[in-house]
Amino acid sequence: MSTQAPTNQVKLSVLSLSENVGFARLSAAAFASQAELTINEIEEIKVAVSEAVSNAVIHGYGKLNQKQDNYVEIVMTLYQDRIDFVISDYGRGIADVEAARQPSYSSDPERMGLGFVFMESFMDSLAVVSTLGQGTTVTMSKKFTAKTSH
Amino acid sequence: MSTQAPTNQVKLSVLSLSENVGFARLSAAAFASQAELTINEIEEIKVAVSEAVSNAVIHGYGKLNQKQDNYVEIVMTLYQDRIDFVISDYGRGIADVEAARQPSYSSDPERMGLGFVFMESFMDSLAVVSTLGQGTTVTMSKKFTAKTSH
Amino acid sequence: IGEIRRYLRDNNPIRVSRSMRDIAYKALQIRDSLVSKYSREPSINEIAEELKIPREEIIFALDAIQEPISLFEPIYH
Ligand SMILES: Nc1ncnc2c1ncn2[C@@H]1O[C@H](COP(=O)(O)OP(=O)(O)O)[C@@H](O)[C@H]1O
Ligand SMILES: Nc1ncnc2c1ncn2[C@@H]1O[C@H](COP(=O)(O)OP(=O)(O)O)[C@@H](O)[C@H]1O
Ligand SMILES: [Mg+2]
Ligand SMILES: [Mg+2]
Repeated sequence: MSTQAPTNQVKLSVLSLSENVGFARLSAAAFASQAELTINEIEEIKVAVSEAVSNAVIHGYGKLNQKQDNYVEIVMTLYQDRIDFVISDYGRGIADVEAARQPSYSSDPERMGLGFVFMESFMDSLAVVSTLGQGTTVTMSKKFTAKTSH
Repeated sequence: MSTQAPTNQVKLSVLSLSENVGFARLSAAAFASQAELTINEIEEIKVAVSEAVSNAVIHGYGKLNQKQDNYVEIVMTLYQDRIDFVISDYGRGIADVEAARQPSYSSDPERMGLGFVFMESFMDSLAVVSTLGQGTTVTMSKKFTAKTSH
Repeated sequence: IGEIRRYLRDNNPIRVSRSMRDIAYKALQIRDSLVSKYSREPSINEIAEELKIPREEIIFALDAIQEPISLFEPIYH
């Protein structure tokens, strides 16, 4: 990560509800639209952010879903040549992050286990930090070419 | 205000930059689209939220704009039959709220002074609480007819 | 107020309004014409400038015309 100063930042804190996956997805697209990104790149960001937020809702909080103060946080920061998205939950955490990131790995037999694979392939970097019983933080970055004056 | 439990809530915290007025506007529309509102009513919410957020950026922080930690907060809460929007800044505050809410009143001769008028006419309630030197909180509510099962 | 009222004419309770659909299709058309003009994908800002519509409106419209559940998100059960 470079040390350049951010040019913009917004933070979202959303209740852990599946309705808010769509909300976060659209908000991420709106924030990303400030950057010189194409429609396709914005679609990729939407998929990656949806996957991370839905993981927080489904796996992070899961049945804890109903608890009033289960929030998922999404911090979006714009730099001159990249946007960072940091998605955090304070839910159950992941025992083995390496294993969880493998294609087709899912703790739920009904799911595809492709969330992390999509995040990794659609973004330019992905870092996952998790502590059992404390929660998970996913940091993703998307690069772009800074606008040239024209 | 009723005491019913909220069915959803999201909180945004955005740097005081004019780019984030459009961001907040779209986020408000995305959140409001969870409720049984017409497209027309969602447009009204977009106008009201934009006016409140742009007031925070322009008047609340104004020249203080560049300071790194000037954030505008937007809390959106969905209830069974209404949505509340609370927009807060920690900027200079308003000396005389009554006067500021009058149609055509503006402290800036280049502006129209219709922001509060729009908020009031497009929403079902508007409350403005402000302390000089500490900031301003605008609370607006939009009612709707609760969804009937279908 | 008249200007804004006019802007708010759409009183349709349907989720995707006619005007949103129009914005989305126009954005995709302009993208195609900018692709042939510049021989590269235009940014959303370039499309917004061309259309003279705020970029957030384009984002919202494009999102609205998508399938509500994408292949990537088998999450809603
Ligand atoms: N935020 C999270 N909290 C707890 N566990 C998680 C979280 N995100 C992912 N996981 C674990 O990692 C696995 C793989 O995630 P993913 O690749 O998105 O696949 P899927 O969601 O389809 O299971 C999940 O099945 C789950 O066990
Ligand atoms: N968040 C705020 N912080 C400080 N002053 C404010 C704020 N919001 C509104 N005001 C004051 O109230 C006046 C009226 O606001 P408004 O009706 O939106 O008109 P305008 O923004 O066109 O001036 C502003 O000119 C400003 O003096
Ligand atoms: Mg997943
Ligand atoms: Mg104003």
